[in-house]
Amino acid sequence: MQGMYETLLAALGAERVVPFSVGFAALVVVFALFAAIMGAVVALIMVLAERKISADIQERIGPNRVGPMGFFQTVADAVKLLTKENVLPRKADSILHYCAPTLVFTGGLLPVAAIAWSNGIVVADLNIGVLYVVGTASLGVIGRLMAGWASNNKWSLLGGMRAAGQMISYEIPNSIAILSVIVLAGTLNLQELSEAQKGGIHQWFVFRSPFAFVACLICLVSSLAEVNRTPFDLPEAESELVSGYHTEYSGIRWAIFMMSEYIGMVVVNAVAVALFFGGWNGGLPGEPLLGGWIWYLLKIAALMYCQVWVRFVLPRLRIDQLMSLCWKNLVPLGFLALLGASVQALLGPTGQHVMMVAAWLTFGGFVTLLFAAVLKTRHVPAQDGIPR
Amino acid sequence: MGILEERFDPNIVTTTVDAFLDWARKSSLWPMGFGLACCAIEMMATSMSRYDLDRFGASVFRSSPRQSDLLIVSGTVTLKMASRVKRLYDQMAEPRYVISMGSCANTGGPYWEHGYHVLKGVDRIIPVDVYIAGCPPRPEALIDGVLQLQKKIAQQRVVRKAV
Amino acid sequence: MDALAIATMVKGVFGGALLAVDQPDVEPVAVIEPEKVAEVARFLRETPGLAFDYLMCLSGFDTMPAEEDHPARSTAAEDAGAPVADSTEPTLGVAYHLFSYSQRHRFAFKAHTPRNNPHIPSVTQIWPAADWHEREAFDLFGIIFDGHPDLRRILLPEDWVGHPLRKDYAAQESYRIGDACVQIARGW
Amino acid sequence: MPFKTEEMLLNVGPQHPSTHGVLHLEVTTDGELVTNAEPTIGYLHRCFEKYAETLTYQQIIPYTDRLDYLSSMNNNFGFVVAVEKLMGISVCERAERIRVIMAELNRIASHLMFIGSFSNDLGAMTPFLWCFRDREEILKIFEEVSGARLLYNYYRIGGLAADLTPGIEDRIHSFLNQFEAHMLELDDLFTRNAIVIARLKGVGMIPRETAIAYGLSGPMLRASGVDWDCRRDEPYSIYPSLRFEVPVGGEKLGALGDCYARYLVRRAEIDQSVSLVRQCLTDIPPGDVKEQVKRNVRPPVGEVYVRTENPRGEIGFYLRSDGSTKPSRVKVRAPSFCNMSVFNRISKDILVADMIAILGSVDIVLGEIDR
Repeated sequence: MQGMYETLLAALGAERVVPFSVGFAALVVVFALFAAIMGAVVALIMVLAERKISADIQERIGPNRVGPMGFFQTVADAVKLLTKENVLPRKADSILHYCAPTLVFTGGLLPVAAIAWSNGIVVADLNIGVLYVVGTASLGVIGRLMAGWASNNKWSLLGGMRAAGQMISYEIPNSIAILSVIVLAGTLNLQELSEAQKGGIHQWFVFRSPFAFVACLICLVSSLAEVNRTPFDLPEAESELVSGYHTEYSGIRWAIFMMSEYIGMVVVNAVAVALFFGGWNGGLPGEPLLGGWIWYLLKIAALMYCQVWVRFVLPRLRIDQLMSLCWKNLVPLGFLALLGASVQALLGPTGQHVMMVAAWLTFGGFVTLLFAAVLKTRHVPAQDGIPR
Repeated sequence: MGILEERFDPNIVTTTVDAFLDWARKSSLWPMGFGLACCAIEMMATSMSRYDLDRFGASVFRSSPRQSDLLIVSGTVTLKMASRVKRLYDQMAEPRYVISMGSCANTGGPYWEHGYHVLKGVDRIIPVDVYIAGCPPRPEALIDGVLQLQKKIAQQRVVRKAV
Repeated sequence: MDALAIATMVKGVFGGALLAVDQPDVEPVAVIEPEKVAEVARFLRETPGLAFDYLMCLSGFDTMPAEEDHPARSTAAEDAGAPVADSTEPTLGVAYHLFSYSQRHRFAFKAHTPRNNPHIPSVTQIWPAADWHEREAFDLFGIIFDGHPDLRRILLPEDWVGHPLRKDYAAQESYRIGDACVQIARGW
Repeated sequence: MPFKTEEMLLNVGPQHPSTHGVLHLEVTTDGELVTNAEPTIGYLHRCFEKYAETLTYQQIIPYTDRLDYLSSMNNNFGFVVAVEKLMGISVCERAERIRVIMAELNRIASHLMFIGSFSNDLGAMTPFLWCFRDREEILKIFEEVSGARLLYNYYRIGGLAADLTPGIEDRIHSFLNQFEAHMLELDDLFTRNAIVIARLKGVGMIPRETAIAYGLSGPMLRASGVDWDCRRDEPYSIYPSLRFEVPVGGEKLGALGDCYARYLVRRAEIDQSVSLVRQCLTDIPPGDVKEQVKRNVRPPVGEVYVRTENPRGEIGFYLRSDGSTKPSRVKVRAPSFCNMSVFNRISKDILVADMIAILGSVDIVLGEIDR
């Protein structure tokens, strides 16, 4: 079934030692484990990156004592959390309380399997890839609701309810936005989506259709909400709900929640990159330089930087504003984008070219607006005497 | 650590494991976002731009006691508050450490003599690892307190038997 | 309007209920019969020319001299029927400081009440601001404000013994915190 | 099928990230909807008023620092003004000027702390750190003149503890210049942020009559449209000789009495304080600011109620003197105490997030609520 596995098995000369099916299964397990470990490592790096970026925004230094430039800070955090006591509140539902973090983590990791990191590097090359990613990613909702319910804590309960309401609501604009690209590409396979955007930056869907551009914005906003990040961090709103659904979790279980959040960020950004920003393509015609996965990771990192940036700039929305943003703004807009994209999919080559121009115009307009807003802000240059 | 805790004789493996775990614990002291009075303002100042407690990895202020390692008792503990402080300490997960910040938390401070409603030292209800003098202590003093606590943690025995 | 003129006005309406005016040259403070406090307050609040809409401060006080000068006298020994305005006998008191945003004038009055049975009508209905102030005066002095909707301790815990700002207050020996019992009086 | 909901009792505090100390709110909620929020205070009752009766007037000053520990200079100011009125003495112009400079700088520091913690309540983390960055500069100035970072004990009855250090005027000037620029940045980040406005507009409305009836003061009162400032309307010290505007909520500064108006009033007060400090800094007359009265003051028998304008509102000192070196009664009318008493009234039928925003906009300091 999979080119990548067959090639690898052939290269190892494995058919001569074990039957093909066994070797295949073993390789799948190895890759799955690799993905899981990668997830954990990405989470560690992301936490450190977030602390460093936030320190930069807030005019601090950030961790710098543990290892060179504080590089091992998150390692220390992880080891400490591993050896920290696991608290189970009295009267809590012990089974649900134990299961919840695992379920959230599973929901975070499962989508990683379908993500096409590069041309040929994918754990499971599913033909329903996007559907699978969207479906499994929402498994986390159940885990969070379980955590909120099982903790026997009212803050947790409120947080769990908020998580459920918010994540389920934002699935809808997110899915519609994804659909708009699916209509254009005609495939659900993440590998094929990347293939479809080959041939340079102008082939990326975000620059190919104004509707995809709108869908991209919707997707980025709702993916922020999907992973509970500011300004949509209501389920764990620190100043309101103490820590939300994971208030009663300590030690490694809590760490699992945190890791899932960061893996979730990777996943939503990976999907956004695959759909809108050319996947593992380098932006130039021809094969990507240095291997597609570098480009893929770079693009994910860029989107993640934006997410961290947004987190440390914006305050939090209120629950009713969150809902009205979703149902009254994003969903209708998403449907418009889907409608437009569907029409575009029916157009001939000339129509596609017109749409591409329209997309660039939309992009240009957006960037102009952005710069106008930036120019209005009054940046203060550093002066002597006051340390910045 | 559960069943492994304080089980083993000291040897090259267990001492190394202990050193590693102690390193992790001391490098990642997450305080609880728990302010009582004036000292809390200095505690905040310590974690802010100029003093930046985050350099030592000790500025992830968690608002839930379950996830925090360090209780900085920053301010006057009154009798009405004392039971709550004790409960917060009880809610924290092991390993947990306590810094008594400022004279009020140490002894009742300026409210020692006639303060009928002031607890004369937080160590009467919970164990304290490090005392910091001052009213309020300067941020440098708090940083020093954290460093002293790190020194103390570095000598902890985790999997080795207690002496 | 001048505070003395307001005092005269109050005197004109309530007559003998205004017992005296303290320190008329510096900052006049009218002394009111405790039973009449609520009525006087309502008059001050609702008379158009006075319109005291803002209760700046409501403070309890104790006129007993400080402990080191005069050893604490037992409250039980005091005569319940002693004349209130008589400053020789220590009393509890409440001082009201008023201000009017529309008229831009201020006025102060106070009422004395016996130490062993301190009762004063509540002014919460007139100024909602008095709610917490009266609870505080009850908490710290034990003055009972008749007609207060929710007269509980506000600063000290519910199970506290005594009213600390009375001059003859002796702190309780110890206080229970969960399972522990901590000493209060004299630290160590 | 009929849908049945049940009310839930939530205990916010005494340890909660948004209570700014040790406040306890008993909140009844119906899901996300707050139906009642009853504050319980007293967790920081440090017996100040009892203490004041056992100390001489000069000794009380450091304890007033610890009332509203975010604006210690202003507390000192209020207390010494009250004692000076009780004694009927006046202070030399140089001392008064320095007093006003320090009080206004402390007002800025206190409002910065408000903006920071308020933004934190709304979920924005960065303004908090930016505000503290500038606050540290003010603390540096305070440290230079008084030797302390937070609790200064700088004012004395009849003067000040110490004179200005040489060259500090220039440092204050250069700080103010940099600070004003930083405030513009903060406006971009926070004041005009669309989410901030959406979260705060129309939330926690306090009508004018309610504000007066509950005895609100300071920015809380002015946000509700009452044009009153003790510094201008019941002047003390050298405020009559200074020019400044009193920001009042209304057309220019948000709707009447909502959280955004309260924020904007404080934000505007920062600018006014900057201008006041600048005015005071120009040609400070020479003179001896050290105390001109003897250490153990003995005010005459009498009582006095003096109110001054703190960052949080009017701080009132009710002093009763029996002619000895110690006051017979010191009652503090704490602005936060009165401002907080309206909380229960305005926090009905709102969302949990709104309750937190309202609590933040009241800007409480538990040190002076509980004393």
